[in-house]
Amino acid sequence: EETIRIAVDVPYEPFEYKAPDGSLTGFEIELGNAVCAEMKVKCEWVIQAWDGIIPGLLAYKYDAILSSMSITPERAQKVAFTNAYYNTPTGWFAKKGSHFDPNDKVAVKGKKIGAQRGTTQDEFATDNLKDADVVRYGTADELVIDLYNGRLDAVILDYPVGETTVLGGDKGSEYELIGKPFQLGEGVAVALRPSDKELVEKFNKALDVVKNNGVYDEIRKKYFSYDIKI
Amino acid sequence: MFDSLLQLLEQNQIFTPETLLTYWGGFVTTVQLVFLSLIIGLFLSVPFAVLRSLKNPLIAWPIWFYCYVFRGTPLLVQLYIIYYGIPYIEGIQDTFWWSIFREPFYPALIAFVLNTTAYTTEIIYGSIVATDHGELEAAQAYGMGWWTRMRRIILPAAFRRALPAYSNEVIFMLHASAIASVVTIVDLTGAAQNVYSKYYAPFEAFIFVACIYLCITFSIVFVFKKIEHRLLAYMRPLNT
Amino acid sequence: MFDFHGYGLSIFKGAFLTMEVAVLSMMMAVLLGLVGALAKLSNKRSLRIIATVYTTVIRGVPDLVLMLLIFFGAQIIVNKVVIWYNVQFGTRHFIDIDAFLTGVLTIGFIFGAYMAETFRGAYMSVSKGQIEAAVAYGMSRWRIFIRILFPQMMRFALPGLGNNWMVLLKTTALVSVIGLSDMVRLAKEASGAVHEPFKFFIPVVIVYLAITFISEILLSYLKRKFSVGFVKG
Amino acid sequence: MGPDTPQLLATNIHKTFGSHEVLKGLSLEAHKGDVISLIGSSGSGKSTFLRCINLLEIPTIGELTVHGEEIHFREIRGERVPVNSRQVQRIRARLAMVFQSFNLWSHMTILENVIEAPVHVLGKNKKEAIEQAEALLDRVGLHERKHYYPAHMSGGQQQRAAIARALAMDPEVMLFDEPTSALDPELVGEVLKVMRSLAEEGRTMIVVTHEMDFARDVSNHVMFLHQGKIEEQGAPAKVFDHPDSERMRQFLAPKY
Amino acid sequence: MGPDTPQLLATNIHKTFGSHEVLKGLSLEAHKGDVISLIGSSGSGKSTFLRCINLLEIPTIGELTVHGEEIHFREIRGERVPVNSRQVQRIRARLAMVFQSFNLWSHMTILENVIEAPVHVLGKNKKEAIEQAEALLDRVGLHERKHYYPAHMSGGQQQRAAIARALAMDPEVMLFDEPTSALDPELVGEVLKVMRSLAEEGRTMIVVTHEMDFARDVSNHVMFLHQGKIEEQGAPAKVFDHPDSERMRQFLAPKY
Ligand SMILES: Nc1ncnc2c1ncn2[C@@H]1O[C@H](COP(=O)(O)OP(=O)(O)OP(=O)(O)O)[C@@H](O)[C@H]1O
Ligand SMILES: Nc1ncnc2c1ncn2[C@@H]1O[C@H](COP(=O)(O)OP(=O)(O)OP(=O)(O)O)[C@@H](O)[C@H]1O
Ligand SMILES: [Mg+2]
Ligand SMILES: [Mg+2]
Repeated sequence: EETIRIAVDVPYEPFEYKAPDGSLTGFEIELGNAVCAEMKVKCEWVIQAWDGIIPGLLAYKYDAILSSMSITPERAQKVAFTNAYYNTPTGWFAKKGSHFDPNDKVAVKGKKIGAQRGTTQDEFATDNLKDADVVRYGTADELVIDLYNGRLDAVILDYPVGETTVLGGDKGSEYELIGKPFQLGEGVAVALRPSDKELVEKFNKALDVVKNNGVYDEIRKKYFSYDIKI
Repeated sequence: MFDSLLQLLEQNQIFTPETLLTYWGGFVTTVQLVFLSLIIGLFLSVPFAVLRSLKNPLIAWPIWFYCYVFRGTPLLVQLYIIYYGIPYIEGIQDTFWWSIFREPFYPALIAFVLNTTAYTTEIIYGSIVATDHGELEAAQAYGMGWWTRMRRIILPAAFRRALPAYSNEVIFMLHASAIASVVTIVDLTGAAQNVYSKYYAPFEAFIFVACIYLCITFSIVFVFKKIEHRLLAYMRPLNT
Repeated sequence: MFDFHGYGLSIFKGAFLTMEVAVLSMMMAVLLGLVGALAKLSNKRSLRIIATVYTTVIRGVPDLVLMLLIFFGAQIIVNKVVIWYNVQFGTRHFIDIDAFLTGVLTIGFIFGAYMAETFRGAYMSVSKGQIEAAVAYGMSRWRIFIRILFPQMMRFALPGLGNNWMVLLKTTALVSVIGLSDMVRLAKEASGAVHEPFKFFIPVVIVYLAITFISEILLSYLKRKFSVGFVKG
Repeated sequence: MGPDTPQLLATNIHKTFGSHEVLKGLSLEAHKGDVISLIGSSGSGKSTFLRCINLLEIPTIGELTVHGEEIHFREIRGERVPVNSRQVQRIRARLAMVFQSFNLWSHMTILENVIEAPVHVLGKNKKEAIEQAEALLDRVGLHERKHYYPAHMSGGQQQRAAIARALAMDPEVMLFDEPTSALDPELVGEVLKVMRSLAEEGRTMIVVTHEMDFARDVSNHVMFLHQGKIEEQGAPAKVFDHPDSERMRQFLAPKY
Repeated sequence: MGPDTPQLLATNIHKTFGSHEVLKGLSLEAHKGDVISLIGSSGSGKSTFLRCINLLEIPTIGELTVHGEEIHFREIRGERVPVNSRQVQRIRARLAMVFQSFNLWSHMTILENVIEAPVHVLGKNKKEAIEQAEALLDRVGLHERKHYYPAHMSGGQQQRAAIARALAMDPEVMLFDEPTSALDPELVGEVLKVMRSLAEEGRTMIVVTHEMDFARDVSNHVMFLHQGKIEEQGAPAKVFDHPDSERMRQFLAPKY
């Protein structure tokens, strides 16, 4: 039986994280396992820090990355993406009563807006709110603390992440979602080496099957109350 | 030469004038942060080292403890605690201090100063206690008071001996400053990360900053070499 | 406050990896540092140049970049060779470069450059007459080093060496980018999982402070040992 | 300070290193213009005695009065320390010392060594100090070498620089620890001439020396130390020509 | 090595420090049993010459032959270095040196200092080396002090330890740089007696000294250095009693 090694950077709740006993769980882990079962291969999860995740793939440390990696043209030059398997909506969060409006070009001027570095949200804010001061953080948690501390006027986050961290945090009741969640980017896909063309096909096929036979929805329901399938 | 450089800049998508500006901003921030914290750190660590060399346990122990804690814990943790801890100071958000500490620059500077002071104190203190006993006695015998002795004999000799170790500390600080980007400061590393996340070109983005860091290090090493050449003339044979 | 949600144990396990990497790379760094310092002070120009390039370039490049470069760079080179071999002979081999070893070697290699500077400074502080006497009695370079130079220079090297060790200890966290789960990495995983970014600083800081405390004791022992025969200034 | 107050009065000085008693009750009285030679075999405690006078070593037992000021000690955790360190400092500035091992400050040039204490202890004007230092260096034949570091000089040159450094303090009392040990006979003559002229100016000197001729010719009092005790002392003529002590006779016997 | 091969042959040695020429063409020939005294004023280059013989300083110009082996040099980027460093090392082990500033190893006790080179260079058995060292330390009167560190000893004691360290090498040629400078007359006599007995055993010695009596009585050849040149040399009787050079006459003139 063939073995495929899949890299994942933890924790990124609820997509992938470690239980206290050390075992991996999360939406992507379960999805990955289902896809592997469909492909009839054995999957081995490799934990890898984000900074080295693409070099490690290219260096044959593992064969696939299944770690909420959004499709971008720049990444696509280095790795081969499968079809997207989810896309979460993005949301703006700010203090209740702050009347923050990301679409008001004048009011946004000079405001401090937090984003997670390197995400599609970061890119979106940088490109669309040129007059605002976009402040970048390594993790969503740090971003939320600074929002709570008053260093930030608003944050733009993956909606599910924002829901758990901003609204679910200890001062969550003072904050709110601004407007409606909206879709950004092309979604998240499995990244593979460009030379492994057959494997890309194999993943695409298995993903299609899983998406359509109900397995995907079953897993999704465990983690999200709304659809993220793409 | 200049034309071909421009051409090169035009051809690639990464090193646009815009990203170069980002790098320049990062460079300025890094240099400011590192330079300021080293200068302040040096000014603080000299008295600390001197006080620690007094054999008074009431003074020496607290300084030892300070060095122990700040050398013993990661700079990242110190930075986090200061940056995220300041807003928890009761009422600070209503004073003018908040306008200062709201910006990440000053918390980072404080963390860096505290950190480098601990390391530098250790170096200078070590150098002070290694002073040649005979030379010290000569200073005593000529009626130099404690302070004159420190200022004229012990410290000048100690500084000279400490130079190579201190050059390490300067370079450590330069590298350590990269973590400023975790508290949202766009220093050199922060700039590289921004460029990286925008273009996802790790090689270009990071190799480029690595080169800038290398250049800064070269300058530091060069400056130290010059200082050594001047100050350590007495250790060198005459014929070179 | 001290509820670690069950992650405490795994973090303390990570502490062992941290210690292992730190101690092994420190040994390598000291060795490289001694060699580097001697080379820098040697009267052979070629040695001086090599050592100067080593200490300047290695200290110049950010550690993270070096780590990635060495680990993945080496792996890519190995892979190229292996793939070529596989194509030639129709086999399917794969050689995996060991992350632990690479981590130790890389950190040792980086800190060797810092150690070299520290030792060079210490070496220069040893009074020249001491070495001359050894030279005059026909001792070989190696003998001089072992019997005279090393015991005397350590006195001057210890403060810098202690600092380097403290910095090295924290640099070990770098091994997480090449896939090792050290203490810091595990703490980050745990804090991300429970959304409390600071809580897991506590065990990490405790471990670091404990290691530092042991190091201070060891260092003060070494200070006493290497100050024998010297009148304190 | 009356005319008869001794410049230097050491009474019953004892010094113990570990369990080894090096000085076993020495006393010394020096008046203005006195030149006292300390002679004795190697290890008899001459340097230690000189260092005790300067308080570089604190006597385990014994009293010390310099320029009429008594130095008070107190015990801190079993260690004897002077009560008033400012007093000690002030006194030391008036007692210049030439060390047996020179102890030049190695990171300073010779000239810097010589002007250091006058400028930073006596508060002399720097320009004046340099002028005076150059004159002194000229006198000991080191003028050309004034910008050399100690490490680049011969033993004798270092010793002469150390002497110049002491003279630059213009002290009332001088403590010399074998000031001519590294010098050739000619220079020994030169230096002794300088010392003689200092004596004639009325300065007080305590000189540890192995030059019996100097001790005989220049000093007005000779003390012979043996194993930490004063075995014999008195006017040079008496000590050298009619020593009471057997040990002293042996010490003086011609050697080869 | 024939009976007439000189143990030591230095020809036309020059040494320049920076722009300062310290040695200006010195030559020296020492046969087995020769005792050569180097005298001269401070800074004339005596120590430097001795150090050149031991190759602690590399002569800028000049040849050196020790025990019949010529030492070859080569230029590396304007710097002269010996071709064969192993040869130099081997030769040095047979030339023991006493330094003007003693240079005892400060992290070792006196006993350890004395046995260090015999054990680690000559490969002597440690127990034997200790026995021999104790005998030597006894001979220079330091037996009780054998476990002291140099920093805890008087100048004269250090100098005697340095002499013992040199003697422990049992060398064919000995280089002494003012070996009695820190000693009292009595010990000077002792040490000179030791040196005389070494000469009688047929060892070769080059001695830098300010003790004219020793130079006259013990050595069979005296060289008077002046400003890096040999101003006068020959048998002691000739040099001391009928010097040709004006400078030498002046050097010897009585001083006070
Ligand atoms: N390392 C050095 N660098 C530069 N100049 C030096 C060095 N060593 C010695 N000299 C110079 O060389 C000259 C000769 O020095 P040397 O030590 O040989 O004198 P010496 O004859 O031994 O004198 P002394 O009797 O005082 O010991 C002196 O003028 C000294 O300044
Ligand atoms: N710091 C010290 N610790 C222990 N013992 C010491 C110390 N300094 C000196 N001594 C011992 O004290 C004794 C006297 O030493 P001192 O230096 O006074 O002798 P000295 O008369 O000056 O001899 P020399 O003529 O050789 O210089 C010596 O036996 C020496 O071993
Ligand atoms: Mg003495
Ligand atoms: Mg000399």
